[in-house]
Amino acid sequence: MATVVQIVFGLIAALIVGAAVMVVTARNVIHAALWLIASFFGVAALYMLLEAEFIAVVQILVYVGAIAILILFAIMLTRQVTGEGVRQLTERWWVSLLVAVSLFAAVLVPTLLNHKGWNLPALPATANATPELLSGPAELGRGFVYEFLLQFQVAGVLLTVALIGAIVIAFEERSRRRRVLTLAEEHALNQDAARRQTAEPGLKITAVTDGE
Amino acid sequence: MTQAIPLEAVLVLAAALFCIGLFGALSRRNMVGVLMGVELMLNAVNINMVAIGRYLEPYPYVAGQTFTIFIITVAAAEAAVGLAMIIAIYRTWLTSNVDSVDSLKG
Amino acid sequence: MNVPSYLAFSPDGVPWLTLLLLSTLAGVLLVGLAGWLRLPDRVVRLGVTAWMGVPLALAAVIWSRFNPGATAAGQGTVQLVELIPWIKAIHVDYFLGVDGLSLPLILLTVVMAPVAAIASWGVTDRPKAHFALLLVLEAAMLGYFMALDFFFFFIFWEFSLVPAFFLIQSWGRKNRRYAAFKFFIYTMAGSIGLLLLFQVLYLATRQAGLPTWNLIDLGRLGRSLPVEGVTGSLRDILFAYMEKVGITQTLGRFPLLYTSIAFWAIFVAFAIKLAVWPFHTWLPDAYAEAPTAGSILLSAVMSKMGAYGMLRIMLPLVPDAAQYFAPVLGGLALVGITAGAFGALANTGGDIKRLIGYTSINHMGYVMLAIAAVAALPDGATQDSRASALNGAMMQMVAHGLSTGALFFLAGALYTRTKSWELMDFGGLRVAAPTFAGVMGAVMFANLGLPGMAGFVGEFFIFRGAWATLPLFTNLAVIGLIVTALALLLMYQRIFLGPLNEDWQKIADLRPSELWTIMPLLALLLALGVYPMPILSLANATATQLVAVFQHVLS
Amino acid sequence: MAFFLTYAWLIPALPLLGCALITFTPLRRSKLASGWTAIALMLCATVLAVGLLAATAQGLALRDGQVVPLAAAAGHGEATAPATGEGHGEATTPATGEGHGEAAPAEGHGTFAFPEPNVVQRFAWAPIGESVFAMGVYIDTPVAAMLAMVTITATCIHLFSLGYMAANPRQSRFFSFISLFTAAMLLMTMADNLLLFFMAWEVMGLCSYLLIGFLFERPQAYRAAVKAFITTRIGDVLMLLGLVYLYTQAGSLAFGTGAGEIFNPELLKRLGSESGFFGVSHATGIGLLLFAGTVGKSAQFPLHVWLPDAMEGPTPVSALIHAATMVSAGVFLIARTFPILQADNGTTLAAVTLIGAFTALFAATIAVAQYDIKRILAYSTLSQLGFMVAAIGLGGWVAGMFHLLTHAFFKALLFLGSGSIIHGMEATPQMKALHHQDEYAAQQTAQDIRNMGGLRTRMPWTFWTYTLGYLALAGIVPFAGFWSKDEILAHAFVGANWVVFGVLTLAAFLTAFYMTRQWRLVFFGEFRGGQPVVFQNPEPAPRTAHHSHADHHTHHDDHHDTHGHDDHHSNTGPNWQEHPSMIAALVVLASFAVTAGFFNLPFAIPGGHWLSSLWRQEAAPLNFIVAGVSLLVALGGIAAGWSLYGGAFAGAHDTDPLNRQAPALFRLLNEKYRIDELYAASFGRLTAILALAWAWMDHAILDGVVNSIGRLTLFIGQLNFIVDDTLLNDGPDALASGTLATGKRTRRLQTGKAQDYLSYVFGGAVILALVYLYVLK
Repeated sequence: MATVVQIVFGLIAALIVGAAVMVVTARNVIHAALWLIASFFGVAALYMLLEAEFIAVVQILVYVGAIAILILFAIMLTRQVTGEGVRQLTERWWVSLLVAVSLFAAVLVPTLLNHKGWNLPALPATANATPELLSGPAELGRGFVYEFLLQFQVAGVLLTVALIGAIVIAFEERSRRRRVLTLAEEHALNQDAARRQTAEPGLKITAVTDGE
Repeated sequence: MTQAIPLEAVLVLAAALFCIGLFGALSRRNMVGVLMGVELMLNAVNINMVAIGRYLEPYPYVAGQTFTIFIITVAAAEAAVGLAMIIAIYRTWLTSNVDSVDSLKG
Repeated sequence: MNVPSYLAFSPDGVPWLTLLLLSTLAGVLLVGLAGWLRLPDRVVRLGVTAWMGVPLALAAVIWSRFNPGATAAGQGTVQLVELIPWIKAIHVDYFLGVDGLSLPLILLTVVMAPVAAIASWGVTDRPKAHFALLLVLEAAMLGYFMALDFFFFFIFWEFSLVPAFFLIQSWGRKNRRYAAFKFFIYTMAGSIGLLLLFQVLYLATRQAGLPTWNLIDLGRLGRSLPVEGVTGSLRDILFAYMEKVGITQTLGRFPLLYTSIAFWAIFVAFAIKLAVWPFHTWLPDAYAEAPTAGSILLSAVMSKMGAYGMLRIMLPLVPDAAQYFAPVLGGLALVGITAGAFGALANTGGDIKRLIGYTSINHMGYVMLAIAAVAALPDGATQDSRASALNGAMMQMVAHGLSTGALFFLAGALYTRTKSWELMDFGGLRVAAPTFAGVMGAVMFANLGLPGMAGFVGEFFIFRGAWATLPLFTNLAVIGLIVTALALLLMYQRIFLGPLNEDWQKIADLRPSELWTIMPLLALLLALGVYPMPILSLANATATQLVAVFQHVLS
Repeated sequence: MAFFLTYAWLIPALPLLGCALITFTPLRRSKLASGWTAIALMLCATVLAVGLLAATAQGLALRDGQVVPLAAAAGHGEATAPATGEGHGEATTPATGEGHGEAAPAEGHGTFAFPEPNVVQRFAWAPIGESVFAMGVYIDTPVAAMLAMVTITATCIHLFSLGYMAANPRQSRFFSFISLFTAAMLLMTMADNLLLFFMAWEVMGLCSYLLIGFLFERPQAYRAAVKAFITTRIGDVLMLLGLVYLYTQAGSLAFGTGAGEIFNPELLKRLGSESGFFGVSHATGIGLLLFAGTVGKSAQFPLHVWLPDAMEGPTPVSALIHAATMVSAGVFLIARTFPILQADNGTTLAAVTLIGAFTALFAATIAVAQYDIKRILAYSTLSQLGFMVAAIGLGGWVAGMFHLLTHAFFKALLFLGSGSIIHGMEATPQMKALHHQDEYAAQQTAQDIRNMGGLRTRMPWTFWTYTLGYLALAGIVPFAGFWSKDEILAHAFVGANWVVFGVLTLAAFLTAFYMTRQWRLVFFGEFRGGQPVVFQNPEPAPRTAHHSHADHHTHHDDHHDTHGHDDHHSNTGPNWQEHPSMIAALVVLASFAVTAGFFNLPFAIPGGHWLSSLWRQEAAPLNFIVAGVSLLVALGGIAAGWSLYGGAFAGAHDTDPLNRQAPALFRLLNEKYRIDELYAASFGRLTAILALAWAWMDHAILDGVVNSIGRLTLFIGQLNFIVDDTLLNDGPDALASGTLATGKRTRRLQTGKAQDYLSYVFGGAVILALVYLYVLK
């Protein structure tokens, strides 16, 4: 039983890590998003393994169902999908790598060095008694309305604010919204932007707004 | 399963996920890629929450999961706002690359 | 607090000195406000000039509140005192006050500042900043003359450099950077010794039981006058501290040695400002390169800061060393007098501002001679003769401030007409500009010490006092009177006499605004030359008390 | 009478008021108004001065605001002032040795004393320590006499200037200056202490500068002005030192014999006995320093060079300042401080005599060989001043003062006469023609006596008045100069100072000789101005556009040009017209030249010894031997001059008879012994070299030191840099540039990219983690 669990855990871990690595390295952003979904599924599976079924379900609903889809939409909207031949990482990606690896090492090394036996909780005294009920949505729901009521409310407010904020930010200004650009205009605009970009790398905000 | 897998293993997995996400957030040029890296990091945190709640908390161990829910909520909000911003930035700068946006440069 | 008898608070309780100081700073704020409101430069020009009437009026009030004859406990009473503890940890007080040594110079400052402002009316490059700097400079100089706590004294001393530096550096002539840096570095370098010395004095007085920066108390200690809370003279206190620190074991147990070191630290700091001979080379550069307003304030007031420092600090604090080294000071003064005179003569074919600068060195040499004469050994000298030298020095400072300021003003006015500083470019301007020539002639004669003008009174009393103690130097110093006169006459001749230079056929005569700026100065010079009582009676009581200590052999 | 005593201070105040009115009010726009204002005020001052003289002659004095007879005043003051005893003793004791025989100073009688002051008014002027310096007026009979003389001559000269300066566009300024001058001279005369005396003295020097340089377009004029100012200032600063010395010793500068005043007998005794520097007694030191002032102001020998050059000023200036008043102020100074000079048993007075007598002869010899009418008079003035100085040095106080008064009148007369002559000469066609080429040369040519001749008939008023002045100066019997010069010679004779007597007699002979030469050449013979000896101007003035413009017009226009030349003739009538105001002045002065000698006739008749008794001094009786010698010498000089120049100079270009006989000597005299050149080559060059040396020292040495300190610092900095990069500490510049460089490097961290910032955050977190985990534990 334990071995099976360990094998399953290994597979899940491999899925999560592998998918995550692909997310950060994939040249195509769409692919990266798809790998991200895979990674989310792996995490959901891990939750199942950790006996948190509700969270697992929420994970799939929210992350895969909402966030990942949202990301895909965003990718579509920004229209820089392909990215083949275009650098996907920044110039100084090695610095980031160094930081990430050293952070990982800084966590891993003391963990490996300092552990005094693996941290396995002792079996409950009533080992073979009826297993305890797993904490389910009921306990969670009770927690939300008693213990964490305030936080729950705040989270709700936060979501509302984020919703409104997202709308405000993403909305085009009124003047622009009135006037839908024709394809020709949009093409010209892009050409212009491209020319500017070549002429003056590191485009400045003022340049574009002035140009319009 | 708590007898089969030590807590440290889960935590190391979470740390690995976090670091990968960090790398992604730090080095992807595409803003959406950055956002994805951030989501990975948040997931790593969620794993930590759930695992520690599961292993170390006494019985109904709902606190860890509750926090996870909150984090997911925040992550959703963050993703929504972040993507909105990406679109807004794209609209003005005609780019979705992070390193093109350096008006803070000294 | 138990107030000693030699301090007198404002009789009506109004902090007039603080008001005077703040009025100039308020002017700076007003200029800032004008900049914010984008008022036209013309408004700022007139406004600043008019505003300088406020310090003038306040100074007049202070003069009326001042009792010139008051003395107490062996010194002139310090009046209109404001004494508030400031930084208690190191016993710094906010301590302002005036006595006979500072009040004439305060009056001089408030009179010359508007002249400098009027001289800057032609400034077109960042005029608001220029006028603001003038006000800041006025504030610093006034603060310097009023502060009686070394802490504030030194702050104002150094702070006055900043506006002066920027005035020279931003509005000066071609070589202004060199001049500004030379001026700044020279003065800064000189005051390091002063600063260190006062740290030591503070520690020494702390050891003696009265940690203080109070210049009045330190001066009283230096002259062995009683000060509440401590016994012994400053010389003993300093020596005891040196002994405690252990320096006496290496340098020897000679109290005079330590006061001598203190003396030189003080002397060098102030001698640079006063442009005493080997430290004078910054002066022609600074005066020549500065804008007109800068030249006026530098020559009229800032050089007096050095002499005032000597009177306020050097003579009272270390009278024994001052007495010991008085012949050296006299020698330096003599060389300075000669150097200034001949330097001016060497410039009669060159730059008018350099020439005036060199005459300033010469005139300040007389002040130095007076200070040396005050301190020199009592070789048949009476207290009256020493007081005479000191009175003469005060008079000379006021007169030189007025006349040199006026000369620089007129030189600036000449420049605005001709765009030239070279004496050789002029000639015969008296034909085209008779009023200008007349006024400049009068100012020039005032400057070279014509009797009937204030400068002569100063020179006469200096010579009278100096003869009693330093007859040889006094004898030789008169060479300066002749050569300076020659240099100034040649200057006048080059500009105004002879056939009219073709280039200046249409030169404008003195405008009414310029005329009425100079006229008050000339009137003052003449009035003080004919009847010097107003200034001399201010200084006399304090001076007489100050010189009393030198009537004894001190070392 | 009380009025004259109480308001004596008005005498200098009135001319000063005139100066202020002319300078500061619209009066200055009108030549006539300003001139008459000045003259009117001068007339008032003259009335006051003469009234004051009358009051003092009656022995009236002012004590505590009350007018009292002087004897009573003396008695009144006996209780308070010890001075009165001295005053009495002088009046009663006939022991004053100056008049009688042996050289008084050498014998050290020292009993000379001033008469009691009639008016002393003082006010506190400056506080000096515990004491107070007082200023005020001090009037006794010599002062009153001086005041009368100065006001009378000054009024005449004002009057003369009204005509003489009429053509000058700056005439009102001229009046302002001479009014100021007169005020200063009067103030000096009545000063109650040496400081006030000195102040007024210097103001006179200023006026002298201004008036010599009045025609400031001419290089010669302003150069002479500077020369005069500086040369007299050399004497003045020495005098200032004398003042300071005296002040230090006496504790006061106030005239008077009371305690704490400078003529206090005890003080004088102490000054004479104690020795100061170089073993010389205080009195000698002070006396010589004060006398240096006289040497400068009265143009005595080593400092005489300025006075002839001062003739560049307008002629009334020469008359007023450089003949009658200012130059004699030097004599007045030694007369005023006579008790101090006398206090050292003769050393100082011997020096005074020496200088005076030498100058008298020296200047007379130069005058013999000059051609410029004003310069001859200038050297004559030098010579006569030498007489006065020598007289005072011999102890002949009355003689010196008497000669001062008489000389002022007749020398002013002579100068004004010469002015009138020049005025006439300039109006001749030849001079006018020359004027348009070079006005300075024209003026100099017009002053050349070789170009004159025969003016006796052309300018009768001038001729007669000039002749009176000439006779007075030559020392012919009834005229003023005879009496006063005779007294001086008598002092030398009676004192058995044979050398001095001989020198002065020779000088008197030469005086008569050169004056005859001048008089003969100017007024007799044929007019030689037709073919004049033209003055060669070494530096002709540049021709301005304005001037050449004026050349195309009539002479009228020329009067309005601003090139200032005083001597321009304004009327276009016939030549040789004499202006009424000029004639009036000449006549008044001529009358004094004739009669001034009668004020102190050496006879015991009513009115004889009037000045001596007025001044309470011993009267010198007439010494017939001396009088005879004096007259003989004068007549001899006249005869020699008349015979030598009787037939000479048929034309202007002829050679001077003296030149024919002793060319080398004549040349030397004509070039004034080349003293100017000597001074220029010695002192002038020395001053220039010193100026350059000091300038060089500033630039090369002191700035060099400063700069090399800077360079040394730099070198040490570089050494540091080489030894150790990290010790790079090359002054604030290096610090600043280092900061800047660091900033530039650091600035690159600030990429503006959010990701970079984030990596810093996490990099920092890693480092912190490591620190906490492994370093801090």
